[in-house]
Amino acid sequence: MRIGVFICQAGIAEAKAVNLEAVGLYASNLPQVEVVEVLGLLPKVDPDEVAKRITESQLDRLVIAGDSPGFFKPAFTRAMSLAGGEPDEVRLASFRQYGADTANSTERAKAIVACAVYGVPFSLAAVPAQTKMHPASLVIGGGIAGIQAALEIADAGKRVYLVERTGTIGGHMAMFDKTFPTLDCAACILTPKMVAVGQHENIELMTYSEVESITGSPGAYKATVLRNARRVIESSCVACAQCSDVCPVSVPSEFDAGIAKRKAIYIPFPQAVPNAYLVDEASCTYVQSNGTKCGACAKKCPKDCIDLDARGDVVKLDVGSVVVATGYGVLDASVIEPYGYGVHPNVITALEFERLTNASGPTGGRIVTKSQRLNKKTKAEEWVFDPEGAPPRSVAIIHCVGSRDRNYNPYCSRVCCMYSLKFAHLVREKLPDAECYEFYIDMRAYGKGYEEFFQRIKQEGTFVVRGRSASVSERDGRMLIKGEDILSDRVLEFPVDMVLLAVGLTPTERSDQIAAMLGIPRDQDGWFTEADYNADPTGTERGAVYVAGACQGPKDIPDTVAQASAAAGGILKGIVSGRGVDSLGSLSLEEIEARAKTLVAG
Amino acid sequence: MEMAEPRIGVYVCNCGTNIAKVVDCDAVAESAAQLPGVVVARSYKYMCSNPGQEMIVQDIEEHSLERVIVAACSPRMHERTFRRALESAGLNPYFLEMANIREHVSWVHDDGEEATQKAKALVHAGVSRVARNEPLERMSVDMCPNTLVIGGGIAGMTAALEFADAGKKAYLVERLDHLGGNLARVDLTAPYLDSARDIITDRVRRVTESENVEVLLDAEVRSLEGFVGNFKATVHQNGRPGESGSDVALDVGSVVVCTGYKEFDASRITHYGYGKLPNVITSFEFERMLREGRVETKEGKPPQYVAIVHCVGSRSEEFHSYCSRVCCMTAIKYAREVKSALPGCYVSDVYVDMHAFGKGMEDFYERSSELKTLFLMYERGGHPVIRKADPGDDCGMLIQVDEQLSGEVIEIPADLVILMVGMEAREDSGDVARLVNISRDKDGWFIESHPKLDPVATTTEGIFIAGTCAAPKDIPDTVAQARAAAARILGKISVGKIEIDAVYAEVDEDHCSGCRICNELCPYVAIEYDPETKRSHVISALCKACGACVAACPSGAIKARHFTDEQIFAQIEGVLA
Amino acid sequence: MSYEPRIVGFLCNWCSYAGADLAGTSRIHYASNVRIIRVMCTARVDPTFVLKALHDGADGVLICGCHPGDCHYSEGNYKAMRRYPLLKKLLADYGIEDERVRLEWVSASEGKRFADIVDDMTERVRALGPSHVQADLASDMAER
Amino acid sequence: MAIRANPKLIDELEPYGAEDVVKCYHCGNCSAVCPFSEAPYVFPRRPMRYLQMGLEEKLKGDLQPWLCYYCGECSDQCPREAEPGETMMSLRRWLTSRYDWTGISRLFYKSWRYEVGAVVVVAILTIIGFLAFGFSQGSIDHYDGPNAFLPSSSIHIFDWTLAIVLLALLLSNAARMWWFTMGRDKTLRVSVGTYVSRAYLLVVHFFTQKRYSQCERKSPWLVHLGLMLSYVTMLILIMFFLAEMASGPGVDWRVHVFGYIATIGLVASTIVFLRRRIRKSSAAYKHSHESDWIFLILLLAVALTGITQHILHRYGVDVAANLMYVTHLAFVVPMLLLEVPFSKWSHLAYRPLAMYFAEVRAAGLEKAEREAAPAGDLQAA
Repeated sequence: MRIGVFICQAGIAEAKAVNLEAVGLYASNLPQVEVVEVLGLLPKVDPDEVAKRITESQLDRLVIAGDSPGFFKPAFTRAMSLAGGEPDEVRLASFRQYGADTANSTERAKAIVACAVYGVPFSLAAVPAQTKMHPASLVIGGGIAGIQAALEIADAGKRVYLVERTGTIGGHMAMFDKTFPTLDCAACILTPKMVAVGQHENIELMTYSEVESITGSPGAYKATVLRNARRVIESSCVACAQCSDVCPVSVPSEFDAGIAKRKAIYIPFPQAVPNAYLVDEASCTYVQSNGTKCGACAKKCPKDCIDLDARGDVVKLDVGSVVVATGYGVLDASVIEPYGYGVHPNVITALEFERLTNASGPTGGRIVTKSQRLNKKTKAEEWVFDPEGAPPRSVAIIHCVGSRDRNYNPYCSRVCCMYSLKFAHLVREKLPDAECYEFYIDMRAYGKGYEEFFQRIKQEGTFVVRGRSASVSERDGRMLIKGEDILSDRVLEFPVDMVLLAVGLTPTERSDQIAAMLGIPRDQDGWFTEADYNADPTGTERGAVYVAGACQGPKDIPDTVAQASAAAGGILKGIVSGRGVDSLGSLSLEEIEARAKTLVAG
Repeated sequence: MEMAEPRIGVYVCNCGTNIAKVVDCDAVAESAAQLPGVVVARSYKYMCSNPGQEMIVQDIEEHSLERVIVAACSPRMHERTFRRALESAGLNPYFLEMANIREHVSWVHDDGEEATQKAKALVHAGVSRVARNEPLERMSVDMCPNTLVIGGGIAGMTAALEFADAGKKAYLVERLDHLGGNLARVDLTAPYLDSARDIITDRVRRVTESENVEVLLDAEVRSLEGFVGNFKATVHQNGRPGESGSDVALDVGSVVVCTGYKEFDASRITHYGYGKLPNVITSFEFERMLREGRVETKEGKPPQYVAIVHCVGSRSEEFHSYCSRVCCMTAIKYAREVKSALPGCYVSDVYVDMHAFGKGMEDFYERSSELKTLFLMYERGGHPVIRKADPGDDCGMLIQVDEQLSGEVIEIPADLVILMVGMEAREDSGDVARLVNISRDKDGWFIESHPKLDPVATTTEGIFIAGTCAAPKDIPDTVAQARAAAARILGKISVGKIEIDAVYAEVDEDHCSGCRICNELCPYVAIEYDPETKRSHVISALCKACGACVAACPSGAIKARHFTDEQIFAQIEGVLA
Repeated sequence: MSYEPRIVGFLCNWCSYAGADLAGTSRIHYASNVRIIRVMCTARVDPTFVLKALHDGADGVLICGCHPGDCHYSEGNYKAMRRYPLLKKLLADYGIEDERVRLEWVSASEGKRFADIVDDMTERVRALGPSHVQADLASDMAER
Repeated sequence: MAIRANPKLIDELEPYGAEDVVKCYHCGNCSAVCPFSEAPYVFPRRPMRYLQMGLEEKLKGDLQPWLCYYCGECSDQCPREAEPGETMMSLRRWLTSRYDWTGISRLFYKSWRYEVGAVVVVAILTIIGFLAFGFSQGSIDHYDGPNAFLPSSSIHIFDWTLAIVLLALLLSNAARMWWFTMGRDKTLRVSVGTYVSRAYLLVVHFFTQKRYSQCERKSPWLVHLGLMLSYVTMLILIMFFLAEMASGPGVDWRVHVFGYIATIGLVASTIVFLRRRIRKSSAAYKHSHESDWIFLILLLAVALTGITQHILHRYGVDVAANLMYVTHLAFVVPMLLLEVPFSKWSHLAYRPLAMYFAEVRAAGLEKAEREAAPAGDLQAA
């Protein structure tokens, strides 16, 4: 067999580090390789010329190597058929697909090329050695992904450490009101799972904690977890709220997306798990004053379970596998000047609206516009959501806020279209007389029952306007929204009472540290990179380390849950068989090439 | 009828002052002491605290209590705690009743008098109910470690391999004589244009080489009996032409259904002229062209103009109302591939909404527009119309589009038209559903037990669905689902048993008239009708104890354990006493 | 002292009971007239429960379940919904006022809603005055 | 009847500077931020769409590219970096080449080599011509007076002939423009009255460019206005007061006071524009087409040679002055002969015309609408 290797880069963000010349040189020394051409970045591949090349050197297999060689494959396949060769013998050596965007990318690239030359899928040849598998697992992140993964493993009778940065599990989903497209309430379906986690004998829940470091090797990791001082004894707190009643400090509540206040000693929300209070040292007078001031809560607590002087401590865990389920952050809408978030009172973000419309939110689920009131402390006028405030007569929802936009996030955030439609439904349901407008570019209703939901929303009388609205300004107290109505070819400019920004998802600010800590790569947008986009969407470059949910890329709840279970599955098969596999990085080029050889033989 | 009142202990928790500051706990305890059967009644600061639980355990021994009432917070918070306490004292945990006098009383009422009255009533209810509580034992059935996977596509093979890697047996049943499913017909995958062939080769090879996977090609599941953990499946394997097939009997604990989808039949849409115009082809036909490296018209010429039409059979009132989820990206992929195979070719892409929602997709979309792909938007429901070109034209066909972004009705030239045919449920999905006892939605897709939090399980315990048989899906999501399903099953396998909650429904066959009303009612098909005895009975392993059947049984033959009529009647009497 | 109606409440375990708990944790105050009995699902609420309650002297009966579509058992609340009208007809025949028996949907996040429903129902039933069922029963007894 | 889309047009427009238009995914942001975009002229998205789809006739009949002053707001905010502003600019170039019936303009825009080549050729011919003329009838060491090398009287005649030629070209192109955008549109019914009543706009827009002032940043407008007015002043001086200008060495302040101011304006504004283009200071100056450079450089060369020639003459260095005069003309002639009808300069004529036509058109549409039913609002839509 005579083989030709063509190296061409498509310029896909990753896999830049690969030294193409070196790979080319290596390829030329592989058996049966007759031709090696390094064509470089985005070459113009002319099928006819390649066909000539094939006939000249009587090639019967072509290997296209590069970050995404598929981008050029059709040209080569055509060339092959023009030259009367076997089109099936055009093989791909994709650096990106098989993770040549990591440490020694060139070596990996060589291995990938070798496999393609031998005509063996890399994934089949590059199987790392087996390792012993410690039966306990670590789940990082207590959102729905983390909860699902933890329960999945724990229900199998295996030990799980669930580490959550905040004071409660539940993540973003706990903040939501309804979930699209079925509109069942998030709390109804989530809280039972949270309680299950809290009461599960196989789950050790570590809230208000952070994973500091992970050492060791696949199957035998050592995790160091920093347990921040909660300053309230979890086991004995009965969540009676007497402490927070006497706490003089009040700061914006994270759980309420800042539209309501909480105390310095607080419980994130009534159904929090663990159902215990915690002290936010950043705002606690006692802590800030090094114990010289306040301390009212400790005195008040009927169970004396508040220890304001408590210190955080560090625990070391032995685990076999890790699930990263750290979720997402949201883009700071104020960076998009034209929308005037933070400038105009009634321009609010999606999360703020979730809390506003949530029955357990600050307004008890009444959708109201902000009203002005005097802050007694600062003596300044401030805009707040008052349960008795005036409901909006018209609401505009702007899609793709910071998404699909080269100036902010180039990617699509996947969930905004649907939750925006959900918002429209909630507005129309609670305020039947209110007008509701959706400004969108493409309505991405792709999931099961989504398209039907979209049609239903339109029938409910929500006006959908194709065209991303450009700006929001203020005119006599109302929000003046301006945008092109593409389908009727005109620029609309009209006042509404409230503007909802469907803000896009971003990687969490800690994701770079986590990636570094675990040695898993991130893509150009900062999302964790999976082992193989298609074949292994939850595995990673590192053995026995899995990603699940939105930390791998924006995702809705069903897809997140499926991924979480999938990740758990990866772990369970390791524990059940007692054998895990080492990291891909542990394999040497020689090993992979050798295995590829044997596979061809076999 | 009179029954001997068991010895009952009542414990009223003050929860510090949470309950006590409104409810007069001592008074509640005293009044409880007067109730029939109550031998001890105490009020204590924190029942949940260790001393509190200790107190209960001691009393059980000293006063040989048989039943316990704890009046405290919501059972959702501490029922487990106190049940454990009872168990540690050797008492059946179901002899515990809790009266929720915190969340439902002290925290919601301020009038001490009323609150105390209500608390008393709730405690009374507890007392009279608990007297009728029965000792319940948690049962468990064995879990057969083998799994049946129906469908040899990417989903099925992935699932099977999960079991194999875990060292567990999987039977992979494929209707056709080869594995790979629809993905085997694809050349490259969107959005990174990875080789589908490599994915399949890898899977097929590992499946066939694994000793833990038994592949049954050219075979169909004929019957499935039993319930979770203990299914008996009969698989019919067709013999080679001439030979008669053979039936294989399999014992499996669970079933993963991965029967996939079939593509929409484009000839159903007349104005696209599929089947009449030779150069109007479907996406799968185009995939073949790509695989063979012959992107050309029927006349054998490379096309100068290629047009791609989206949403063929999808997002339409006449055909399928749903979105097929993968076509947009596949279309973009084609645009890209055409430009690669035929650099001089002009590609127009006729779409409705561009669903580039996943990782790497928006970027892929943008790159393809940089390749001068002409994107034309038509209105949902307003189909483009394809016709033969006029003699003078430099193209074979003309597509008329009411183009939304320009508001113009335009005609675009085309020599080759690719119809992005959507996914639809396979015609035999109904049979499969009946076979494994799961339900389908209006479009024929299998229904998951919960669309969000349980996307791979079904309402039938032990039966799981993965991939495109549940709804259109791309490869990563399919693979994730297949693994999710496997995870569920591996979990049960590793436990080895299936714990059955002690709370479930029972049919008293002496009273059952065999009317079968309950059979239809049960959402978990947990009630079986036995034609011999002409009686129905509940498969406890499947029952989730909702009690729908109990309330519906005309002859009162069904009993909800731990929620019997007597118990609830007693509770009613209690609250009203 | 004014007349205080006695109302029996049947709450489903998954949504409404949790909702009532939330009312508690959120310290939302409401009338103390409802006595709550927990059932797994509104589908378990046998019409005889309602009759029993009324027979034993309840002035009203409140049944709360998950919102349609939210049922933990996917369709239990629909079964309750179908049963309810028949029950109401029956009660009407007995001459029991319509407002004494009520079916409501309360989700786990609707503590406030639960409180409002209880208050509202209490007022309505109070307005109706005591249920005549027991009186009737007594007179029936006397006649025999 | 459906219009035929032409996927190839996009290729044809690339040399005119419309490379990025393909990226546009039609979010409509540009049309909404554009200060000039208002019914019935909603742009730049719509013209971009026509371009993507290759609706050549629609584009030819479109006035909107001329209504854009390229303030760059749209390009700054475009989520796909599709450069709407630059696309409109390219369209203006393309339209110029379409209005021009000679086809010369098309050549110039397709490749800068043609334009530069043409400039050089014309320049050389000019030099030869004037030297020959000069030597034939005057003496190189006389700038003015009876046997001047290039007597103002003859130059005056030359200027006017040139002017007439140019005017003819411009008018014929303008006529084509009118036909494409107004005349051939059967649906459009506009009375001569409307044309007449709106005619004043032509003058207003030409001399004030008041629409340009609606951009957020005012400086481009001011500089552009400065350049334009200086240019016009110079033109008038040359066309009507050439004798006064040429006579020397004494300075005739009645005309020169204008001359000096105009010169300063001309040089200053040209330099400002050049600097901005070099520094790519804002969206509008990011992409400079060759034609932009050629125009500015010619302009500057004309001004500078003019100044030197003037100084030399004033100081009585007549030989040098004469030679410099020829050089000056070597720049002036191509500048006028090529730029005015075929390239960048022509927008000075087309833009005010477009505004005028646009107003007339709008008036026509309005009338038509008033006759028809009033348009439904969004609710109805």
